[in-house]
Amino acid sequence: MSRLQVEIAGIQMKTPVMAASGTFGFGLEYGELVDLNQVGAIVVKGTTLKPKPGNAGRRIAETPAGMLNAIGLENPGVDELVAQILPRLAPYDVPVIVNISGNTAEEYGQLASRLDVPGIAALEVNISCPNVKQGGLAFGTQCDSAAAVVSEVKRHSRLPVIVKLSPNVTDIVAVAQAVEAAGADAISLINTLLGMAINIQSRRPVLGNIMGGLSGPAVKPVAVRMVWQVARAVRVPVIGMGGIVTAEDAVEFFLAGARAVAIGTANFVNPRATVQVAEGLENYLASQGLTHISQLVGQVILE
Amino acid sequence: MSRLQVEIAGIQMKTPVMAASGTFGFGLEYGELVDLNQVGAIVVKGTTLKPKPGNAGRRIAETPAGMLNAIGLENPGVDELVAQILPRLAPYDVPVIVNISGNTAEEYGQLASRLDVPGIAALEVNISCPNVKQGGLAFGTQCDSAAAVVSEVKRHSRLPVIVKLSPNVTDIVAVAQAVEAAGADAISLINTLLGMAINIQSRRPVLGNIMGGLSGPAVKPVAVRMVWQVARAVRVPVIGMGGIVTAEDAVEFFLAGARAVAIGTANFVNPRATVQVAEGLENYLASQGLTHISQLVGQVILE
Amino acid sequence: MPKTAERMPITKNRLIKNGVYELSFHMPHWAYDARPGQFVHIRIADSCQPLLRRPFSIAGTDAATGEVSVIYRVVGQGTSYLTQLKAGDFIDCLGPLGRPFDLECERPLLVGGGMGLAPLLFLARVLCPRPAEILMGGRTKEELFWTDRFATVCENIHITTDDGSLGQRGVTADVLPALLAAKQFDRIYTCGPHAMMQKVAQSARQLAISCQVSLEEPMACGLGACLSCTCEGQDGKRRKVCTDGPVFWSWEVVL
Amino acid sequence: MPKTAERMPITKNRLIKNGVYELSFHMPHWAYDARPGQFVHIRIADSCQPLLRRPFSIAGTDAATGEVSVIYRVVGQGTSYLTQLKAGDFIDCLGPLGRPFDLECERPLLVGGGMGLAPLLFLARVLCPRPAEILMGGRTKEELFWTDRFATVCENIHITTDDGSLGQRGVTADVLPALLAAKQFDRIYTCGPHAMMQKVAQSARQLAISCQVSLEEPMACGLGACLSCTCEGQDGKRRKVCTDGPVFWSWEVVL
Ligand SMILES: Cc1cc2nc3c(=O)[nH]c(=O)nc-3n(C[C@H](O)[C@H](O)[C@H](O)COP(=O)(O)OP(=O)(O)OC[C@H]3O[C@@H](n4cnc5c(N)ncnc54)[C@H](O)[C@@H]3O)c2cc1C
Ligand SMILES: Cc1cc2nc3c(=O)[nH]c(=O)nc-3n(C[C@H](O)[C@H](O)[C@H](O)COP(=O)(O)OP(=O)(O)OC[C@H]3O[C@@H](n4cnc5c(N)ncnc54)[C@H](O)[C@@H]3O)c2cc1C
Ligand SMILES: Cc1cc2nc3c(=O)[nH]c(=O)nc-3n(C[C@H](O)[C@H](O)[C@H](O)COP(=O)(O)O)c2cc1C
Ligand SMILES: Cc1cc2nc3c(=O)[nH]c(=O)nc-3n(C[C@H](O)[C@H](O)[C@H](O)COP(=O)(O)O)c2cc1C
Ligand code: FES
Ligand code: FES
Repeated sequence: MSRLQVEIAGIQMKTPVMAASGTFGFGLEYGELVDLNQVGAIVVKGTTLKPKPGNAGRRIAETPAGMLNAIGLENPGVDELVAQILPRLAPYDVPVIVNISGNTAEEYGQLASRLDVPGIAALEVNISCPNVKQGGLAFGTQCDSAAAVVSEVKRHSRLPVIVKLSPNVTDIVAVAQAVEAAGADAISLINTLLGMAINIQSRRPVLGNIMGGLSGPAVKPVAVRMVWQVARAVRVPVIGMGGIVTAEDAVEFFLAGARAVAIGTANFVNPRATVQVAEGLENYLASQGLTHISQLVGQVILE
Repeated sequence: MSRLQVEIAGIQMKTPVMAASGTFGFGLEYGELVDLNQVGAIVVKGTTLKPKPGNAGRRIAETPAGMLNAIGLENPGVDELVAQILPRLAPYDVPVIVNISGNTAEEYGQLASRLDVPGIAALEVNISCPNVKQGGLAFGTQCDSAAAVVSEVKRHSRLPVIVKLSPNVTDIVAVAQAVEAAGADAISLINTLLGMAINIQSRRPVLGNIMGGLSGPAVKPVAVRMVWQVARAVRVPVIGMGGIVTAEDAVEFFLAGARAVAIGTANFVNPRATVQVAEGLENYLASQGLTHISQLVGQVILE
Repeated sequence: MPKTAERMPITKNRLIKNGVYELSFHMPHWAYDARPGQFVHIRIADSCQPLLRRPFSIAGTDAATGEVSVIYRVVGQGTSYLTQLKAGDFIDCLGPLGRPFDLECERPLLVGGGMGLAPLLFLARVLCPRPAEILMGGRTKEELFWTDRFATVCENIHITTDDGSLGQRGVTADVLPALLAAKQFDRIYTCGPHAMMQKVAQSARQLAISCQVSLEEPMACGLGACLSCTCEGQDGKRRKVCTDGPVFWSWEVVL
Repeated sequence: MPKTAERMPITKNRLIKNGVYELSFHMPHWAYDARPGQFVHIRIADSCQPLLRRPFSIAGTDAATGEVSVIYRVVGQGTSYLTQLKAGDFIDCLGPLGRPFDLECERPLLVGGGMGLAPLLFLARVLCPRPAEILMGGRTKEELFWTDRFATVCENIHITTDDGSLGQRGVTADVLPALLAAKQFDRIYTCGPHAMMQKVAQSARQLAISCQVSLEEPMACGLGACLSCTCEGQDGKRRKVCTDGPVFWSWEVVL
């Protein structure tokens, strides 16, 4: 699939179709169903300094063409990731990207230092998780705090740094430009939209955490719009995601300016989505007489 | 249906189920299909000082469980509204609310003065339309400009003033509190989420205006979340909307704190949606042994 | 002719040819009331996928059986779903909607292509026994399965295909001038691809023959409320295709 | 026992009783491999409405015909859609998933209620010819259409109903102590309402009988990747119901 081979901020990928953080575990969980060597890159579950139990109560709810989640960053912590999990991914020929979350800019820096180990292709800095009390979303909605986190991570890491933006902001371009100026090597978006559902029988929020993050096809128009706005405004590569189910969906993101895409919620519906979207892209390129995916990037015609 | 009778900021409504601006025309278009006397209130299409032709090119696109629109506030202007349209609504026993949009705070004031005529129950100040270049969304995303528009309208009108908020903001509560402080008598939300779709055959944006507003069931979780956040933070009544199709959907909004709801996109699918949702609410209240809709308002249980 | 939105029993839904289906449902009022040029707005699914209704021209009515028919081509999600319905299922239709064709003429010419032939079929039936003629264009012979249906209601059928597999090779615009020169038509009705209608309207204007065009725009409400479907009027004012149209006099709108 | 996600032909989908259906599909590998306690994760619609798969316990397999069956109750959108499928249609299933019941016992007691009886039915079949007994509880007689099915695979069936319309009036917990005192069970398996499983696990602990519980949590992936479905472990660590379970030893998890 050389039509699909790309390099994003120094990360070499066989296809530009990645698995989005939190939706593909550590990749291994999907090993029986997908050839992991054919996935563009695996972004593993959001990792924190200490192990986190995540949120109590119900964690997901289905919504029209989407879902809400409030996992709350349950994860075994960076030490277990490095000691136990990364070695199991080593046999695979696939870039592993670690998604990190902290409560303070310093914690992000500490995570970055701790992850200066072999077997990691890049860091994805999650400044946009809506499901934790401190940090997370708060960083991602303010330009200065977002930039501070990015500088701190850059200072502590030699790896490419992808910064993942929150869509829950007035001006996504301003945040993108701020993290670019702070040294981001790539920008990924969108994380989930903050939402809520109420069970009208029990009169309680469906989710234990009251609010959760909306993902899936429902959010695609918002994601395409933000990718388009950001890709025009920054020089670093943009990784687009939000509601991608089919190769056609992915093409929209490339036309809007994404240099790679990630599949999130669709992995739950179709465990082979990452690989099948790549196959579909290959066919689309052939049908359009194109020789490389880069020929689509940002090619939306605006008159 | 006395269980459903409500008063919102002085507007007397037979049911708390309104028709949302831009989705019900001037009401008259639905006259053959719905008994307009049974609709809680009709919020007419966004009105500007001068007639507006709206946007060129394709104006709607369907998306998963939603739609994008970029009508661009096509409307005959306030003079024709007052001279030609309002008199035709006079025979109906239904509150008519006029949704207004201006390019400057002064224009909003002028519109308010011009609408000091009989036959109007309230003004809805649209500071959140994503489909026009000037004004619109820009006002709604900044607390100070939002407040300035509201003060200006209040200064020129004796009618109750509902302020309609944009969901495309980082902090919806801050905007809500700003417009409340500036004198809003009620707050309605949400307007549409800014989105985009690209035709992968033509490689052009599906909408003539490139971006458009996302509405319909897809946005419901975001709407419920914002209504909940705002209703806890302001004292004025909140009118909730965004993706309501059924009475069950509406109940979620009441539990979240809305004192009335509005039906938008669902009118296109089911022209009788406003009346049928009211009927469904009546049944739900009966099934729960409740005697008035107000017993639901804000009753979500948070432990 | 009041509009209604109701669940109606399907009496037939079958493939005619190459992804084109005929769907009929039982609705005696409409079978009696509906006029050529009007359309129905069909709800595809009870769920919100797809969300919006889909507009289809009425292709015929049968006052005796109370049936109303549309002919549709499968182009996307909504029309694919439609094919799964069977006789006996119910379908939620809103209609009859829109301004019908004006019937005041003696010697009409109908010019159509693609699914634009559906409303013209209903029109031709109602124009009977006036000596209507039809000029239809298609890419290939396969697209023109319509000929049988028009045979019983038109005096003459003129055909063009891009590949010459049926009738004259070329497009309708190639044949139109000669046709208009040869006969004294007092009305042209056209429905089909935009470029075709543009040319037809132009020819009509040159010969001062009154002409009606039937337009298509994406629609949400179908009732004149949402302004999704507006097109530009010659007077600079916009028109709603769903209620001011879909049938317009060619001089009313900018094509 | 590798997991697969494939489109499989439905061989049967029929109403058993009051909104409860039995769905079978052809999947010889699973019919051979699947173990009691495991579940399948079914994609309901090709569209994204409803979006997520739905988990159902395997209620039986037939190695001879290659069929795998689930028994489901219609509770919401997904299960309503499921009822519309017919023999011959295809269904996208992911499975077999999850940790099965441990079968190392001599004299098992099964305690179930509601749809929790589905995995126990498969379990009882596989436990044969061991002398299994089952205690089942329901609101009314109508809910306990299961008796016929268990009759052939259990030595004894004990029944409680809330209204006394079948078996003893009351709930399973009322009968359990006497039953456990009367016989020397060396294993209890339980699946059903949470309160029921809590009581069963408590009784088992008191009598030091090993006990397995089968839990339910909303699931997205079913593969241990998304962490939607975790529950609290007795050791303070969380467990994934989809892969660490759904079957747990009662001492592993906080009920
Ligand atoms: C007044 C009118 C009469 C029509 N009569 C017929 C007819 O008799 N037979 C027939 O086959 N088709 C007819 N069409 C076109 C028909 O409505 C579309 O083909 C159909 O809506 C496509 O739906 P889809 O979900 O399969 O396609 P998709 O492409 O998935 O539809 C996506 C969206 O675009 C809209 N859309 C797509 N194509 C068109 C189009 N050509 N015109 C308007 N909206 C469109 C759909 O309604 C939907 O909202 C008519 C359209 C109009 C406006
Ligand atoms: C491991 C496991 C085995 C199961 N086995 C069976 C079985 O054999 N027979 C049977 O009838 N049911 C079984 N269930 C429950 C079944 O999955 C739900 O009834 C079903 O998902 C409801 O879907 P719905 O769309 O009809 O309901 P909705 O209420 O509309 O579903 C909304 C969402 O909530 C989830 N959900 C709703 N109820 C449950 C539930 N009880 N458990 C988990 N998620 C739920 C759905 O999956 C969906 O994502 C099992 C559940 C699990 C976790
Ligand atoms: C269950 C779940 C867990 C997620 N966990 C994380 C996470 O740990 N870190 C992160 O940056 N994003 C997380 N996300 C967001 C996704 O990576 C992705 O940005 C989002 O879901 C939008 O893409 P989609 O619509 O394709 O799912 C999670 C999403 C889901 C649904
Ligand atoms: C076609 C269309 C036109 C609209 N026009 C207006 C408008 O003129 N003024 C306004 O305040 N909101 C307008 N809206 C927003 C709706 O009033 C409503 O806030 C939004 O659609 C969310 O509700 P819904 O999901 O029920 O549609 C429009 C929405 C649609 C779909
Ligand atoms: S479709 Fe709504 S105005 Fe025409
Ligand atoms: S359902 Fe995803 S981890 Fe269990």
